Amino acid sequence: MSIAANPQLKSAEEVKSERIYAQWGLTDQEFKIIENEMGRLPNYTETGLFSAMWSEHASYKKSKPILKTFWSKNERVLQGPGEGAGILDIGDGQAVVFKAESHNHPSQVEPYQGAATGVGGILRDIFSMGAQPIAVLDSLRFSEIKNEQTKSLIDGVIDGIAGYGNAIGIPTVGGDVAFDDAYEGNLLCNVMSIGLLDHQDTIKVGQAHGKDNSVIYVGAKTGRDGINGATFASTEFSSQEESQRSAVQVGDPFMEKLVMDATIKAVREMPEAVIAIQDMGAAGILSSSSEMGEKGGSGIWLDLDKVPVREKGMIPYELMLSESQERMLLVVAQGREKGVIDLYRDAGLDAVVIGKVTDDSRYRLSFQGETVADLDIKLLTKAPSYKLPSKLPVHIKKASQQQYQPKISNPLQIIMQILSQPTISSKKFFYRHFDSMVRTDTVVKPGGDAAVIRIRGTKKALSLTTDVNGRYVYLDPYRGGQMAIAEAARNVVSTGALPIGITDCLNFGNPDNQEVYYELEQSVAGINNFAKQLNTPVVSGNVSLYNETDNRAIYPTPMIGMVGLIRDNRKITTINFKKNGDLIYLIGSTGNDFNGSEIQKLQTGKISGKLFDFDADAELNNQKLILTAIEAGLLKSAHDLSEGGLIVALLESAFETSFAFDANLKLDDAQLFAETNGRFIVTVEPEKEPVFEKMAGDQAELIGRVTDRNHFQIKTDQSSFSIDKEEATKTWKNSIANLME
Amino acid sequence: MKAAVLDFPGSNCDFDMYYALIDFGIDAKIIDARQSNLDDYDAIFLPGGFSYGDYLRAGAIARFAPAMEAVKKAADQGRFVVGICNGFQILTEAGLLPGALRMNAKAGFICDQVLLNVENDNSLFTKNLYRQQLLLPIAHAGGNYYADQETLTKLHANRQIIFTYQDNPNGSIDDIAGIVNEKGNVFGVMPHPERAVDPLLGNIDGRPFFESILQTSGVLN
Amino acid sequence: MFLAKIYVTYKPSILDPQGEVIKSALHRLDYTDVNSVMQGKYFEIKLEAKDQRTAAKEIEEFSDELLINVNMETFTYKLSEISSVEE
Amino acid sequence: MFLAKIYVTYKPSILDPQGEVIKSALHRLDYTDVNSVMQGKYFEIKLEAKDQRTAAKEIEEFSDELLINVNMETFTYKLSEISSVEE
Ligand SMILES: Nc1ncnc2c1ncn2[C@@H]1O[C@H](COP(=O)(O)OP(=O)(O)O)[C@@H](O)[C@H]1O
Ligand SMILES: [Mg+2]
Repeated sequence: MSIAANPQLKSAEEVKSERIYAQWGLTDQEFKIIENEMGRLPNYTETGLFSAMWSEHASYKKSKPILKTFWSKNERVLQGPGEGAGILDIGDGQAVVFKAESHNHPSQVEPYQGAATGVGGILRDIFSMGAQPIAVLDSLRFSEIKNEQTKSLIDGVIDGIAGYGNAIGIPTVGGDVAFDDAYEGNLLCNVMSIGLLDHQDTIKVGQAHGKDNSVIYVGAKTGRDGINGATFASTEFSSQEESQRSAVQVGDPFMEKLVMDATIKAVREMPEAVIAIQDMGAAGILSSSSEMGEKGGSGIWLDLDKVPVREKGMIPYELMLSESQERMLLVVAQGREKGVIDLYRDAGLDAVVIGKVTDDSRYRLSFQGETVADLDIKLLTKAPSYKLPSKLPVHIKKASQQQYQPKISNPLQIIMQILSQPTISSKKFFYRHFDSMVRTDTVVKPGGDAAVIRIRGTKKALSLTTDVNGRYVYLDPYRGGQMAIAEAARNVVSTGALPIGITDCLNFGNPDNQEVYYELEQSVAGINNFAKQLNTPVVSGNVSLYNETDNRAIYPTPMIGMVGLIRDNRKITTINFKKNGDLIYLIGSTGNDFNGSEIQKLQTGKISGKLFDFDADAELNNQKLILTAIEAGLLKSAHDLSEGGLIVALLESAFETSFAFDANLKLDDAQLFAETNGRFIVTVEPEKEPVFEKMAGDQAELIGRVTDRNHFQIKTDQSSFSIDKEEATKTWKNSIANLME
Repeated sequence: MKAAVLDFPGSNCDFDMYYALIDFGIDAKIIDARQSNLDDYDAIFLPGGFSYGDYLRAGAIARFAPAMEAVKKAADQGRFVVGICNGFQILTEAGLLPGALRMNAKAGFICDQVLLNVENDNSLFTKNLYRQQLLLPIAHAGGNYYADQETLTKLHANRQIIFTYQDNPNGSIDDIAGIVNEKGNVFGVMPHPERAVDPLLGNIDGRPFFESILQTSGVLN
Repeated sequence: MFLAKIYVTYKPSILDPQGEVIKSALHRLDYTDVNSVMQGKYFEIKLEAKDQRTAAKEIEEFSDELLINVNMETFTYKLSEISSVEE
Repeated sequence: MFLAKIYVTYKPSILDPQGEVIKSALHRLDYTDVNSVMQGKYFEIKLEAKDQRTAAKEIEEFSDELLINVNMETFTYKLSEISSVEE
């Protein structure tokens, strides 16, 4: 297709009179602002640029007022929100770089490529800061596994994450999965990546400085991938061939590995030449170049004829908005271009100067000898932001204040049912497809509370987890937010790590719905509240709104990705029981906390009522005790309690070992399943009993012993029973695989 | 002893192998597979990963990398050539080892630890194995070994099969996990011994493999 | 019995990373006359059906449903009747 | 310019694991009439050559050398001349 075969581009007047801008998502109000600020009508291309840059995805116009409230500064923060990824100081000149990203919609439409390109995108965010990615985690939500469609979505997402992450050679070390019909038609696929910077002085940020420095395009060629979805295709292209065309983005992990290695090498070998780097994510060349210019207080000029293309006849709109994967934009000091270009070429990659940094704060594009856009770069990148009204959701207003009281006539039977719930059962069905060991730094692999990655050449290690329970957030956004970060912290603490910071993915419904906006506002407030108490600043994140099907929103799901720091890798602790005869302690007291719990869902088919309380002080004190005890070498194992409660945590500590346990609990049967926050189970060698008990005081209660028998023996205030280990293990291990059959 | 770890575009276990070798005091270097002279090296390691994206077939494109001529030469001269995972795939594609590796019988990539039976503890690569079984990591989507009947008969007769799987994870014929060439100096194996050398990572069953190489080459005794 | 030969290719404008890498490999092997490489899938499927029309319908149905990814791929096929004993 | 359509399949004696997986999936989807599935590869390669014979020779050469693994695969192909401007 040549340019002549293109449909006639609309004139500026037609863009206005036919409201083309509205098809691209700009409101009349916004178009008026643009027209007024520019003092003329934007042309076709310019309107396209605004529509992309002013979209929620690129501008966060509806979530920004909330995001601004995140607490994101403390003594460790080297880079907070606003760049490719956040950065925390971990001592010795080293820094940890991390961020999470959602790829929900693309994964729902095309699960393999959606998930794969999600991994590719988050990795680019990390290495665009100059850091070496060292791990990936994934946080997934699906509807209940009940039909072929869900199964193929699940298979596709797993294969996509595996296909990309395994090939590029960054281990996928953890994550979380839960199943609930609230995610029907709207699965969540969030990925988090963590990178390491050995020298803090090589941090690269995406800020274009210095008049006449070069803008260099590197990586894959540009095609018509992911361009503005259906409206564009249907209004502008009607020929047979075009309706056959597809805008699905395909990931190429091989290409990305080359781009990653070369970029890290460029930063290490030519730190002064490489002034800024930004990956091309949503709205491709457009957002990367305009944001770099704006943040650096500069202007940008690009010559679109220089952009490497994969297809013929692409118009400026397409070149600018294409979301072809595995591309990066660099700003390179004038005169140093050759060295950088040669480095990429040596790796077999395209690297081309496509423009310059200017000092006039304009965003200008040339195409076939003509200027096709000339805009104030600030106007382009600073969409108006909206503070939207919010309203307490009706279901919360009307919620019963009573806690649900489970009816347990046969605890053994209920335990087996709980173990076979896909949200509770082993997630090995997922993580066995992910290479969790490549790079040979993974000390704690998937299957524990948090993953642990050692930092070679030091005694340090990083503990990594993702968590959130959407059911809790649905019942109470504020407390649910607190609990999400609390659970993440418990997981990290169980491995012996001090929580040092978080990233997030805010997965919500349509923010124009006042109840959804309320959920967003309140859950962020809850996260913020507990983040401060934990001293874990929010250094990066991502927002995914409009997760709705037929006007029904998903559970509000603010995923928390947390990083913890372990100073001495000999102190790394895992969940598994270690020795026959070790003493088992329960840390933290157990309430009658059942609204939103797995047992409520199991027994009533839904969750309801007012969410149970969150005791921040108990949470903090218990976490502190775990860390102190690990530091003192007193704990042989540690495991936090979450979904499914005490009984699930006890069993999980034994499933992957040759041990079992005897437990004698001063609780009623129902409380085996209570989901009171702030609790752990730990094991202690008998010799250390006095020291540990002295340290723990009334925070810990001796509840049993590790045995080497083939059954679990449990006694509560109401009953006494035993569970066959083999049978329980099988149920827990095979549940997801059986459902997927 | 000097060892080269080849880095093909898309290799991703090159550093893992390098660190493992260094750990045993072996003088190792990562060498770009576009280089064609490997005369200086006593042993050449083809690491795991996805050379050229594993596009077309795993190892199919990598076998034409310039370094592969030098690998052939090393193999002919009786030096050690070791292919792990993708390296094994490359060696079969290059014809330095018999047979081929197909996609796993049950589709999909598997990352796990599996028990291996030591079928031949007298090879250059297994001399130091003091046990009948090892637990080693696997991480592959295409580890399903295939050879025709004639080749298999030969492999058995010459004791070229070094490891078999206890519970076959990928459909490999005769449960084969690792083999050597007729001369015994070229070794290919799907599991990853280099991932099992550091006690901090919880598994050191890969160590005797490296110790065997050192012993054979006279560095250890 | 019927034999269907089904050819699956990418829709235009979908990136085919494999094809690109194979093309470069061919160039490195000095087959520089090669201009483009597209890698698709090929299936040979044998099925029982009461007549050619039924077979065709079934093939189109399951190709769309399972063999191809309708977001990115299209297929063509050829169908022929074969005797059941033939292998 | 020439267009080669190349079909790669496993040799008959070799079990095709992917084909088996697809067959069971089809059976699960109630396409129980399906007797056998073989999954192979399909290439469309465009190349310049002075004549059909040269093109054919080149194709056979690089298919054997690169596109297939001679231990387990075979190929067939169809060659046609196309006009160079055609995309
Ligand atoms: N999608 C996933 N990808 C990788 N690992 C996962 C995934 N889901 C769960 N896991 C791993 O399985 C283990 C148990 O997960 P989960 O039940 O969510 O733990 P917790 O309740 O302690 O947060 C963890 O080690 C986790 O990292
Ligand atoms: Mg946990």
